[in-house]
Amino acid sequence: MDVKVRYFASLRDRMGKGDESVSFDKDTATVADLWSKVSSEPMPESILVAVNMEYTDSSHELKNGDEVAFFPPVTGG
Amino acid sequence: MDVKVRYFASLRDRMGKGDESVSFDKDTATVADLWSKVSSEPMPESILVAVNMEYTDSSHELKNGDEVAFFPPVTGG
Amino acid sequence: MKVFITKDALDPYKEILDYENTALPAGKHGGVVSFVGTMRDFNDGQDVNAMDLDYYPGMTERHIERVIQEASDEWDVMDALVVHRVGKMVPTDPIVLVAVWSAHRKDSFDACRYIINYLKESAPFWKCEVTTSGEKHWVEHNSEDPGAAARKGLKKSA
Amino acid sequence: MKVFITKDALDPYKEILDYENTALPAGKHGGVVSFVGTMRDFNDGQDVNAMDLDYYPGMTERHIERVIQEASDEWDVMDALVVHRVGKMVPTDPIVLVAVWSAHRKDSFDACRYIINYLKESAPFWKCEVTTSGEKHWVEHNSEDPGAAARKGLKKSA
Repeated sequence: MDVKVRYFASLRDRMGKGDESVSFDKDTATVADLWSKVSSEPMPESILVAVNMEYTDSSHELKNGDEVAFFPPVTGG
Repeated sequence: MDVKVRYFASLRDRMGKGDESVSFDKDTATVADLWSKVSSEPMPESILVAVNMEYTDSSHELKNGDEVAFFPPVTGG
Repeated sequence: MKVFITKDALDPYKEILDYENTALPAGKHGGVVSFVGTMRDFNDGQDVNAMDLDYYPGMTERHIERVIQEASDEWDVMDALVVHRVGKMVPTDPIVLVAVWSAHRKDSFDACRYIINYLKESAPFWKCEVTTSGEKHWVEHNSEDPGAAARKGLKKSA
Repeated sequence: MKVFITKDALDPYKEILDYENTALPAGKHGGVVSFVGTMRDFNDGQDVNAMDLDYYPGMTERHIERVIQEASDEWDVMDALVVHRVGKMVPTDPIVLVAVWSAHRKDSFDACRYIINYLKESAPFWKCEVTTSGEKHWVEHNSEDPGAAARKGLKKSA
């Protein structure tokens, strides 16, 4: 299973990139599983997550081809 | 005592003029006195009056040089 | 603060920008709320093809200025602009512009709404409508809110 | 309805007029309420000389469109336009335009305020400020209303 991952704002700076592709060798994985693949640190309390551009949480079950975004709290425009 | 009189909107049409000067041979007169000089009809209930551009009523005592305006209820812009 | 009444065609957004560039300090206001009212081609279900708006030069401006002052006393207003068209106009013509600058959105919205409500309900203007059948008639009351003038406490002569 | 996010300089009133001329039927709307937000030269008491606004292409537009739809379900909205600038900008630059057309003033004001409140408090944008001392930092929360995102029920990951 492959997912596309995107980072925004300060998290993009911290990850050193704006996006990446992540492959799982199993067919099911949660957002929490994905985070532990992309970072060695625990997922910060404040980080928000969206799957396919809808807000969700770290228990969300991912599907092949999903776009997962991690970002800090929004500040508005 | 002289006052300037102004009419607006439908009242201008009814009076056949937009303004006129009215002279009194006494030193005191009210708005009601002025109306009876400019019209043979009783002053309509709905007519508003302003003296020197401030809303008032027909008992208002006029002074020499006052500008008195009669007009129908405002409709807004 | 500026109140301007004109018989000329109204270019509302040019008025906002001109005023902003000449009267307001740059970089200090957070935003501007504006209302632009346009002449509709109907009223009370009747087709209207022209309007002639009467006003009382001097008094109309004075009372609008007073209402802007009331709004500024009530809310945090940095500046406000009112431009109102009078005389003959046709549907789609802009009639009125109210713009309010403030450091705070909420204040701009509240003050702008207060001012336009006054203009539409109680300001010294008189509408004369010309219907498509050619009939000309003075509007008797404000169809949007006939009770507004009374509620604002305008005194009627006895 | 149109939502447009751009890195280019924003000419808010030209956007309103262009949209009005292309998307709206003439003579039917009573008026338009707009909010134009401008970059200020201070925030939280600190001088700011530039801002870099980040957003999530696709998601940001989708969520703004949804909020316009919410406003249209709640109020009598004829049409609405949102144009938002992103990327690098400096004080006095217009950042955001919200315009709402309606047959009724009250609805235009309420809907416009609802949409701009969402944009300013909860929309997926992230501010990076550059102070006059050259310091660059991501804004941690919206200084206007830090609790807004939480109140809107955005879920945090556990």
